Amino acid sequence: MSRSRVLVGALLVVLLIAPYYLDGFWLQLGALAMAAGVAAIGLTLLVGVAGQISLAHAVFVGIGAYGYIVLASDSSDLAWGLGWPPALAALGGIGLAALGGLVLSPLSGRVNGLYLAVVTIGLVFIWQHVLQEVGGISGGYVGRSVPELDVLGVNLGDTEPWVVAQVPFGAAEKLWWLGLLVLVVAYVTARNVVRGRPGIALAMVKESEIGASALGIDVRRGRAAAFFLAALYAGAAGVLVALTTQFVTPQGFGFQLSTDYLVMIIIGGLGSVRGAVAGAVFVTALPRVLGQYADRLPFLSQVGEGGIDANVMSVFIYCALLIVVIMFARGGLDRALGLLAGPRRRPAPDRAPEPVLAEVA
Amino acid sequence: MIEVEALAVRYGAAEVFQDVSLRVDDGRIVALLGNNGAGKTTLLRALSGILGGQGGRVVAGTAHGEGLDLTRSRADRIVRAGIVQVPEGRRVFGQLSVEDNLAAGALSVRSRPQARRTKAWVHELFPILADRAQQPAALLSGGEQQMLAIGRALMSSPRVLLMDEPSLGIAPLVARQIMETVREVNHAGTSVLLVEQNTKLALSVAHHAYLMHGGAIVAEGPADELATSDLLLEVSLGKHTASAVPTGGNPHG
Amino acid sequence: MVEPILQAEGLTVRFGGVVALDDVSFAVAPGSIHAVIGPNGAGKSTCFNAMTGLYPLAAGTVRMSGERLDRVPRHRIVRRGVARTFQNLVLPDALTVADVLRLGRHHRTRAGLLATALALPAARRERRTDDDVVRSVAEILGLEGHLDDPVGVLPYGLRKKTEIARALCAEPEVLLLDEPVAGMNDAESRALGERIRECREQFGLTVLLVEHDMELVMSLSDHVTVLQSGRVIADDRPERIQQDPVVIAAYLGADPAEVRDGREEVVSRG
Amino acid sequence: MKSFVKAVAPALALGLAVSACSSKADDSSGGGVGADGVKTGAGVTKDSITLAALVPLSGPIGGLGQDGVAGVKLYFDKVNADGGVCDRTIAIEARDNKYNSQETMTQYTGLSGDVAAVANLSPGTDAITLESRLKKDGLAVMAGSYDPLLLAVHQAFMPGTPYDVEAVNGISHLVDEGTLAKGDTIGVIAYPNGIGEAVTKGVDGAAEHFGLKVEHTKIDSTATDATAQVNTLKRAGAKVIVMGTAGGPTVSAASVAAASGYDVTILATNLLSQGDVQGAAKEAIVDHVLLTSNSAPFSSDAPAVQELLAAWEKQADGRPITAPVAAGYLMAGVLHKALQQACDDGDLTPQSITDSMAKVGKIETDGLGVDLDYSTPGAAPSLASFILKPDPAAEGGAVIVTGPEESDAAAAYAESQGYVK
Amino acid sequence: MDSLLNALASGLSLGALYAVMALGFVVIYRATGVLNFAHGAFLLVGVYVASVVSESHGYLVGVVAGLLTGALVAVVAETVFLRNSRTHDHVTLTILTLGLNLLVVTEVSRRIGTETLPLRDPIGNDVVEIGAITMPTVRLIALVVAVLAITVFLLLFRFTSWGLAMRVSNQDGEVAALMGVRLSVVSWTSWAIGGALAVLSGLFLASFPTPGVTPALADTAFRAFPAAVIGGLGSVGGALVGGVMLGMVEAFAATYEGSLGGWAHNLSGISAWVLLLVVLLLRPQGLFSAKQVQRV
Repeated sequence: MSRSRVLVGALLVVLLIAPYYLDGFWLQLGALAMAAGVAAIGLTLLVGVAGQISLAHAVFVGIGAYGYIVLASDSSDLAWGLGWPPALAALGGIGLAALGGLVLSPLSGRVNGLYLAVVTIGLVFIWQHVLQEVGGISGGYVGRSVPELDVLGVNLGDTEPWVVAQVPFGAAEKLWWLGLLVLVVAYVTARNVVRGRPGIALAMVKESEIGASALGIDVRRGRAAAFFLAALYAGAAGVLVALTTQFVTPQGFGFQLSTDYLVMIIIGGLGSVRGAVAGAVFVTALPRVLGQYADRLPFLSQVGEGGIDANVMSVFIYCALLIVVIMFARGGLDRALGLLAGPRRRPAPDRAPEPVLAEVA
Repeated sequence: MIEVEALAVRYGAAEVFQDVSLRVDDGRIVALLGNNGAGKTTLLRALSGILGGQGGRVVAGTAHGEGLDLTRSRADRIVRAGIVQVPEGRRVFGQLSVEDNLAAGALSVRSRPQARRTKAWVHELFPILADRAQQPAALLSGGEQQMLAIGRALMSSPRVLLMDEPSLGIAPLVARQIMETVREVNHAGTSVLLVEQNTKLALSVAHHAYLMHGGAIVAEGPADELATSDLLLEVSLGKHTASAVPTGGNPHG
Repeated sequence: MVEPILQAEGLTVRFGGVVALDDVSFAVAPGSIHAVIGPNGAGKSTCFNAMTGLYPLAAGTVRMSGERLDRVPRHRIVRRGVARTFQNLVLPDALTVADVLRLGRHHRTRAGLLATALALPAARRERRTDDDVVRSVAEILGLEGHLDDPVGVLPYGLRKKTEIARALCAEPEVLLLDEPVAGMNDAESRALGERIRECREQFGLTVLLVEHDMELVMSLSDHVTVLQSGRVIADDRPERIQQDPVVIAAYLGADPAEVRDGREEVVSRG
Repeated sequence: MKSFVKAVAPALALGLAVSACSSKADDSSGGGVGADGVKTGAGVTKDSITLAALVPLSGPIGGLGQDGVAGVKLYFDKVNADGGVCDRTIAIEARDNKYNSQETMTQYTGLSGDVAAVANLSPGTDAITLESRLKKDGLAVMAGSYDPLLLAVHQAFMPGTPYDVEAVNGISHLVDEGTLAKGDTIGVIAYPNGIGEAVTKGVDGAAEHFGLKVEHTKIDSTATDATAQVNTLKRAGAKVIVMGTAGGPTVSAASVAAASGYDVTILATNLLSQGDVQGAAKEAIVDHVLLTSNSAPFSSDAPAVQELLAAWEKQADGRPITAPVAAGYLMAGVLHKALQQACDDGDLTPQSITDSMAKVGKIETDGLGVDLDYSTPGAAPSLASFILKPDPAAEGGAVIVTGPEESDAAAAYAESQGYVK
Repeated sequence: MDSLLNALASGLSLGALYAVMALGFVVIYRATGVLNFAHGAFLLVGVYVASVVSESHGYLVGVVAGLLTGALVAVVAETVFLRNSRTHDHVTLTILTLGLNLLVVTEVSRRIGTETLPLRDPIGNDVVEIGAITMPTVRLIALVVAVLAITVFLLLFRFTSWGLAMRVSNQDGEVAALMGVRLSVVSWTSWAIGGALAVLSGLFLASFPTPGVTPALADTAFRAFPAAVIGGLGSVGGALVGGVMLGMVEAFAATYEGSLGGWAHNLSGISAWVLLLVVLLLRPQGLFSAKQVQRV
């Protein structure tokens, strides 16, 4: 058994038993980080593997979240719903997000690079506008509460707490496990895709569209597939986010969230699945944990005194770390994880791209 | 003048050449011959200070020219010192007008009157550039683009001109015309390092020539002597067994 | 002459004000190794790119076994049995050699997102078949020891081989090699030439290659087409090409007027 | 994969065994009874009561939260100096929610077990997002918003009159003084969110009451230039424009009105800062704007206001006092009453503090704000408003015109909306 | 008719400001290939400094200080952070600017607090009336200054050696270096200009009839994104057209959204993005960028 397997196994065990020890804040943070990890995995497939920069990821996460709510809720005078069984609704939410990805995928076939980045920013604003306007479905600016998940009669919310080994298991504990399960599935499937036929084809598309088409890869279809897949993962993450926060509002799925995801995969190391997860943990947990503990730092003023307090300092520290990682850690967190797992693979050198058709007269 | 001693260059893991030595004395035209892939272009990149742009680096040896250590100088310093390159494949600024292309060549020149004089001279050398001054360079034919590329380099009144394959992809007649201009430029006091595949053309104007093959200089001599060398034909057409050609083999593989 | 497997007729390509290919025609006999040579800038790679649909043709046709290839979308050309390599490497550095070779199998496999993500039996079966092909091709080219290395860390010569191997994994009828030995030393070039010949035998391939290593071309190919300034100036067996005054002139840069007679001769022969 | 399972399985079994010693297993999170006989719950120890402030503390609107917390602290510093509540000192635990309700959720989870109440939640509407959690935890929240939707959240306490009722009071005042008459048109410029929708509703209600016509426009909540909206309303002949926005668009609307010679009264809720009133648009604001407000301007001579100003001056190192400081101070004052009541009842658990809000009856604010009454859950704590007018020379940039008063129209409107129970 | 003319006038003046901002954005993009997410930070820090300095030293000194600060911060961003990064990947560097933006906006916001800082421009709330059109004098001056700034920039770009160096570096950096152009100088001067242009537009966006300097100003820089992209990121002229188009569309949407029915409520807020989406679907490279010949 290789060192990395042992490490991953140990990590999984720790994560499995963690709910026995952690309190609500950490459980929720963990569930959010795992949801972010799922979304980041999707985005790294799109940006890192297929080479399409999208800032619309929050839209698909949002579709997943709102999709679940609308499908699972009963109609009320406040907002419309279909009252599906929650488990089905969860799948429905994911499906809707994937469908959204498919519908928008022609955009990615047509628009490239940083143009795609900007136009996808637009999608986020348009999406938020729509959420505000269709109050009968989305709950408008106020938002909507999220029905508890229920899988084949097993309640995953607070209404029917479990007692596992004398520890009461409420929604937070159960959702930690659910998040972990979804994350592991997302991780394994994404690894399969990246290493399998579609993944290597997308890597080739990213390297060179012409080179890819010479190998029989339909570039447009490949890109559309990447968009679809990214949206699918985003949808799953959206359902998790909704379940974790128990209430969603339009502002929760805005530009900020999209950039957060992009930051996650960049500092995680573009194209790396495990890097995406590491990045998700970094971005989700760091500012909040800093916010909790930064007030122990010396020389800081108290909140309301007008100086630099712990909260502002935590933003500074976060930014500084982000900048340092981007500037100096080539390969991102993935590289660091690789060193941890033992030096098995040599990293690819940072080579300047070689122009191909040098002979263009 | 330019003096290269035992220079070796690598791109990442790939060695392009090792141990190349040559010199270009003032007032001379020196031809550097050899097949595609021999490393000639890389040598010129090294002399112009743009090797790093594509991840190349000097691993051994020295290169000096016009009082500068060329392996350690920035590209703009080298240009200001008077060593200017006409890059392979012309690489004119296609969307800019012919006139702007020439103006770009004079960016390193401080004195306006001097730039104006040089421009008049360039127009004299290549009247077509005056006729087409306002046209986008992309619309020129291959030969005209080559003239523009040379004219552009001349705008900074170089002391040494590094020319990379000026005959590439150009009708032979035009190529000869260009060689005539090279001779004229040389008469005006600029020394020239001429990299060429078109051996005969190059040797027709050069004073001295080097033959590069497989990453090393395999022959050198006065141009007329080298022109009659068997080695030249062998290298060009692969007529003979390799034994005649000492290769600078790459160690990997 | 036998029916050509690949045939270019009147290919013309223009870039802006530059005519890169001017009415280029030649035919490749099945099972042959056919070389396209010419001085730098003669239009060899342009010719390749035009034939594989990368550049729009201003005029002319390309036929594969009699069928038009120039109207086939780029990504379907490989399905018609034409695989190619590029002059400058087009390799995603982060992939392993094995992955790169599997890329060559893309058009012969089906596994979609779902099957791959869930590692369904069909996908795994396909992968096993792929791996067999990949391994055997890797063995032929001496890459078997590097299958798990990221291609980006390999030395240039091996990366070059990886590209050729990838094209071979596509199991093409015609293999287009754009400067396969550029950047290799003589021993490596000769060895690779041998490999190419072996592949031809083993897979019944037709090989069309652009190359500037004359020694390799002359020893390897059955037929040579010479381009200069975007035109065909000679088209013959290698030993005759070596004697051809027009070709010698083209390479050494003689005055065209001096060899005008010779050229006429070549053209009439062609 | 198999070897992987092999590695995980035994470790997992071990983990489960270990988990029996989890600290959570015997967690009876119920608090207890202190030596002084007071029942305690989350956030209360024998010598301290911890309250939360959940507000934006960094980023573009971080200043808002910072000042809000400063106001809360200012009040409780005074309380602590007087011996605290129930012989316990009050501590404030402030958390940054970055003005994002998802973040509010996360931070709330971290705070909920450790605090006795939330002394300042901003944006206040996040109480709606937290509703089910608040109910579960029994926590009282002082919500820094006057959005009428908050009335439905019985754990949340709005420190004043709902926006829509404020708008009705304002329009009523304009009718009283003759600016508006039956048949006139009122324009609305509203954000597409809380304040905007509430004000729109209030204007519609008032229009019905007084027989006025209404012209609606919207403005993006990130926009500060109301030129297009004002031009539209000018075209519609609106005599009064009611702003359902923050201060920025109000200043812009006044400027545009002044610039285009549009004789209109702009009625806004009091969200102008002193900088707004003293800036380039000074004259435009003075000429056109009328404010409705839940709190007194700093120019008021009410004793509570003077006390606040004096306390601030002592602490603030020369920083100017702002509206969020006063709001925080006021909310702290309200919560203080409830804490006192809970202490008197011998029960400082969160639910008891929440229930105490209803028990304290009418809360006099001594002129700091409108008087409040939380005795009926779901009812508006107040229906009265101050009417202010901007005055660049005055402290805080505004002076009182009338009030606080409750108009008949407001009473009727509140009745129709079910704000009175 | 009046409202149409007024919408036109207000759209034009706003559009000119967007164009100035987009121009700065494009200049930076052309120089470094980076989508500068820190544009809002440059704008905010410059306008903040202008406000603070103008309080003690008068408006003009404040403006100059603000412009210099914007330029300086931009230069620091380029020379200290971007240039020293180990990676040269444009996407990664784009994310780096996102981090810088957060850092700067957080600090400046903290300093501004809840106050709206006035800019103390001497024009104040004067208005001009031209026929049926009434517009704030500041907006008219904004239009003039924007046109002037753009003209000066274009003249510099077209007729000076700096402009030529910039143009050739953009087309072929390596050959530019062979012509003796110092690419690093071209790069930082471009950032300096980009930063100053951001502040220039910001100064007007914070003047009458908007209330003054608030942290939310940083968000207005987002308007530059669609404006720059509509025109085509690589095109200086495109940025102008994009900016003006955007200003117009926004003004018209705001003026007429009321008559479009319920769904169009607040359409003006996203009109820029809708326009962008439509333009890019029709022309994926923007309106004015030449489609680049693709190299394999």
